[in-house]
Amino acid sequence: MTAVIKTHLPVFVVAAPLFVSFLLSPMARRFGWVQSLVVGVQGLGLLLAVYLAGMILKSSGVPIIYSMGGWPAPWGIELWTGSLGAFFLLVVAGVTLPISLYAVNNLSDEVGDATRSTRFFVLYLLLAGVLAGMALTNDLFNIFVLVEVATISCCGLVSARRGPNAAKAAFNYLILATLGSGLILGGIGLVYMITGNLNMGFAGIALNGVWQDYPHVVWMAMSFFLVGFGVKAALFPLHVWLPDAHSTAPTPASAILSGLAVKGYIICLVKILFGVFEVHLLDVFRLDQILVLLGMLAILAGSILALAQGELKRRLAFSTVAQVGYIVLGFGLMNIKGVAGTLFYLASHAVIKSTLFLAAGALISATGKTHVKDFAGVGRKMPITMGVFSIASLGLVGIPLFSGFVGKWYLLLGSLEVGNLTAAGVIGIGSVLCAIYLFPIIRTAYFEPAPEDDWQDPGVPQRLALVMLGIAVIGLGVLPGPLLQLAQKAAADLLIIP
Amino acid sequence: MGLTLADYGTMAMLFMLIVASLAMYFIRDLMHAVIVYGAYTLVMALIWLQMNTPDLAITEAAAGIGMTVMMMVVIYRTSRKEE
Amino acid sequence: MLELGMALFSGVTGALVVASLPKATERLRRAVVLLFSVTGMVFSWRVAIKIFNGGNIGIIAQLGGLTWSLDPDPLGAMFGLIASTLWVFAAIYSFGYMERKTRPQTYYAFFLISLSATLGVAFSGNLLALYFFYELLTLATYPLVIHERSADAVKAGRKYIIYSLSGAAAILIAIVLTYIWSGKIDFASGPILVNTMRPGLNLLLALFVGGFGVKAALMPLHRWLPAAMVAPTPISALLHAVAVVYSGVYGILRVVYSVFGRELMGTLSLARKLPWVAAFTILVGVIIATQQDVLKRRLAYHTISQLSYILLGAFTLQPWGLGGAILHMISYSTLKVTLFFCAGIIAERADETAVSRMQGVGWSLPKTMIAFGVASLGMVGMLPLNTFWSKYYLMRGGVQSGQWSLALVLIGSGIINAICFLPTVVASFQGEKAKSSGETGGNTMLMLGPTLCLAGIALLIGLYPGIVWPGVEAVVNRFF
Amino acid sequence: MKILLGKVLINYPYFAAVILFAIGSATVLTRSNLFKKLIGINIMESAIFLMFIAAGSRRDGVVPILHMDDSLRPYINPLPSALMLTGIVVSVSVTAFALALIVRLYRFYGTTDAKRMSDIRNGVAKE
Repeated sequence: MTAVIKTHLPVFVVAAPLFVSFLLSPMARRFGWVQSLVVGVQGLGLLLAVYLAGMILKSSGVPIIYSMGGWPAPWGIELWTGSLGAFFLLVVAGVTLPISLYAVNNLSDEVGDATRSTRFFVLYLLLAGVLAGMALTNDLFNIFVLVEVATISCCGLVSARRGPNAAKAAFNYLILATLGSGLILGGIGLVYMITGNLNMGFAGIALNGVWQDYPHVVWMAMSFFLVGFGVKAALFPLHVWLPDAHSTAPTPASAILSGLAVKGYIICLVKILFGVFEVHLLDVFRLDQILVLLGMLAILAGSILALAQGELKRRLAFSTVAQVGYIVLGFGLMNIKGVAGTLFYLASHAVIKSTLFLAAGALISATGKTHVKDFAGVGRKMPITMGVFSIASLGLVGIPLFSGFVGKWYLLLGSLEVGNLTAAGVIGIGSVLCAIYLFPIIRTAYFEPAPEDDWQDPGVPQRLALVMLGIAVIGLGVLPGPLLQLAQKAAADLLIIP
Repeated sequence: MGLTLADYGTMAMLFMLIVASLAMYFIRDLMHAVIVYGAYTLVMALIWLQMNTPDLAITEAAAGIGMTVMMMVVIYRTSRKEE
Repeated sequence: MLELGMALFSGVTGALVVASLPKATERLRRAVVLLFSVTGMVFSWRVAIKIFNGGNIGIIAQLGGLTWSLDPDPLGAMFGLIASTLWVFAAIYSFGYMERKTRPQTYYAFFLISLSATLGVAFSGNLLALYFFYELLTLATYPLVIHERSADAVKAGRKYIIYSLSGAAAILIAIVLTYIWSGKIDFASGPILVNTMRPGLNLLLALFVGGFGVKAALMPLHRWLPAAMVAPTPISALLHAVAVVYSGVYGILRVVYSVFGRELMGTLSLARKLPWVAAFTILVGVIIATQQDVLKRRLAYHTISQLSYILLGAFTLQPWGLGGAILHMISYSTLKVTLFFCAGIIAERADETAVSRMQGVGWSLPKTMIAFGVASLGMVGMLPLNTFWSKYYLMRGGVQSGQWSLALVLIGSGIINAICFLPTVVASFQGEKAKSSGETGGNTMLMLGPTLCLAGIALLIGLYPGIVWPGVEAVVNRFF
Repeated sequence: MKILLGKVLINYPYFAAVILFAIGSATVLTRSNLFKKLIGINIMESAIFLMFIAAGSRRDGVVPILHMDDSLRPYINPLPSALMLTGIVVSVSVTAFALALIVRLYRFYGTTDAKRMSDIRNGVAKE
């Protein structure tokens, strides 16, 4: 029995949230059940993800391959739990659990009554399941389907709030994201045309033999993927939808959108780039340099735009644009330290940005204010919220012993190892800009006199979620051990270094 | 291999698609544009048939009609003119 | 081991205690602050004595996948000793100064955290630990800079944080480069880059010196320092004349002697230009200082100039130069803190901050102005005071390195220093007795005591330079 | 030149797909009416389907259904059509969702034009 469960573990991790999400709708009347079911599924997911990651680490990266329906690879669809998959699965599970905990009993003022909140949870679980699927899938067309489902559930989450702004943001996002999916599908089509395979491993092998006959097609496919996923992951010039969408969404939705959804698309892009085209083709087509360049642009532009924002959530949203730049830059470095660093940075940013958004949401709903200058004295009245916010800010800036530093350290190692001093400089400037746009919030919160209003920390589940995430920010910085190891393993696998 | 008569038929239909899409770009009356869209999906379905994928043709026809009707209903309930 | 831990953590522990005390207990709070500053001082003295006698104390920790080590050598021990000793004086002075100021709890908490951060910088045994404590020092001193909460203070704080973090970013990049090129980052086993001959070393040196130069107020990276003078006076005295700026200076000394090593430095083209950057800062800083009318701003520019004395000594790469630099670190800090303390008393008691309106202040605040006069003479480099010796060794260092003109720069700077301060002292004893609340009563003794004490120490070291010589010798022997 | 023209002619579905894709994305990006954007998205997607199907079809192939008589004749690749079926379904759901959003936006703004909406939001008076 246990053996059966063990073999079906990967598909269970993906399918469980999806399955449960469809169960939720009829249960809307018993909203308490809905909530406990959601948290329970997420908790189970975290346990399984830890178990899978442990298995991968113990076997030092031997992948667990699961063929759907028992059909072997070129014909059937595979779930490939490699080091990268296990890594991202762990990140997804680790971040979705606190976010769903935060959402418990807290949606009524942002989303509405039990029915609407249940719908929110349906979409939320759908997104969580799809992200897990993105971590494990090894099939190009599956990626398209997952990306589409993710897009629609993201749009649903963005539009979950009443009011025109949410609908407008969701529509803009939908249009641009569908444009992106179109490009992705086009890219998949081009790869399929020249390789005849949709399984990424087989497509990669086939492409290796034939790419010299179709250099233009390969080039086109690469740029389709880059632009398509770039739109969805809000890579700098294509980020226009992100600030509106992430700042108008309800708090838990902003957290998962900024913290995880964006990274899901990046992981898909990386899987395709490194899994299908593989390192030497990326080298031939100079994609590494393009990625580094795009990353640097995103860091600078995102940070400067974030500086210009007065609204707290918009500032955080633009900060995501900048952080996506770090991640893309790291993948462009194409050495083991850079890629491992960027994977770790991805994980730490997932934790940090969800923390920031959750804390910001708590601040906004407690004070009813949105501008960064309005939070004078909050630090004393809401010590937990603001404390966690400060920890996360320090982490994002990259103060040593916070999780952001480990990622930045390896990013710097990677970029200087390839002799790219400019990239290192931009990473440094990015941290300084990050401090400039985050520290004033902390300063007003702690060092300015508070008004007389009665502001309070949010309820118990919300506090628990915030504290969990805050501990994770510090914990990853002090003891990154296993996660860093997994990231290094994943980097070695991506770069095909034994 | 040269082009057969069937190819010329497909070409003509593709040309119709292009004309239809251009028309949708330019027509100001949304209801008219959506009607053109209905025609577009119909031609698309015929092309799928021509390309030996009848399953797709059936789906496209059904989905196209469905979408056209949905759009018509929504346009009827909102605003008809493009500004 | 124990000494190191006690010295390092006394500040943070004290800060936690202060933060958890109820707001009204001012006396108890002072007792706690004093207790923990003294603990910090005592244990850093013990560390220093052990190190100067050739002992070895080290802690290594594996955190965040990286190695952090605390392993003071004579240079670090010397810095820790200077800083922690002055901390006690500043603490006592603060008790007087903060009497009528608001938010003492925040002030003392961050005051004590800064002590820990400074000692961490001093005792760090590898570049990563140095970087960590350097960042921590920036963050811990930021609330002190903006303590007044005025618009000016916030602006100054913003400037301070931007400058410092930019410098830190440059340092981080430089550390990573060092690590990639040499594979190690700890100071204990001789200069890190000693066998690394490659292009780009000049760039690395520029990154390091630029990064630490921000805190060391090397021109043109000095702009934050005059702005930061909006902080309370004990903070200006302690942090912006000694602890924070010395952490930058100390970083540069480390880079020159522990990262590059003097042999390698001798071969770099940039290293030959650095003494001139320092000389430029010395002269321009003090010239700008003479133009300032606000006393604290004058002192700030004067700090900028004096810090480069130390750097100049270090950049000569000669034993005499380094000895002079260390000696100047000791003697300058005592005198400068005295000057700042006097400025604080003048501002507090006579309500006067402008140099041009000092007439008669000397009659109403005689002890203060005498201390001020003594410190001014010291800044010029007059004989009975300790700076005479440090300047003497600095000049010898300059001559030893074959650059006579550096010695001339020091002489010239001494003359401008005289123009900068002595007329003020003379003017304060002219004319009518100025209006003031006098030197007696209330909190005055708490402020005047440390001031006179420090002036006395400066005089003592000037008369018997032998008492600090073992420490200086230990540092010089470490590197030569 | 003639060879090139021949290549273009023989691969005509791809070129039609590219043209349709261009028109579709132009509609999305330049028309400010939300319905037009939606139609543009659909045109674009169908262009990609066209490309996929063209890649799978062959000139002399038959429908991949098992016949007793002529099972030796080559049949077209059934995989793309199966995949594009999914694609069509996805595009239908996207359209439905977008229409729901349009209805909601119309309720607030009284228009379906993106430019007018942002004008209203920014407080610019109606003409």
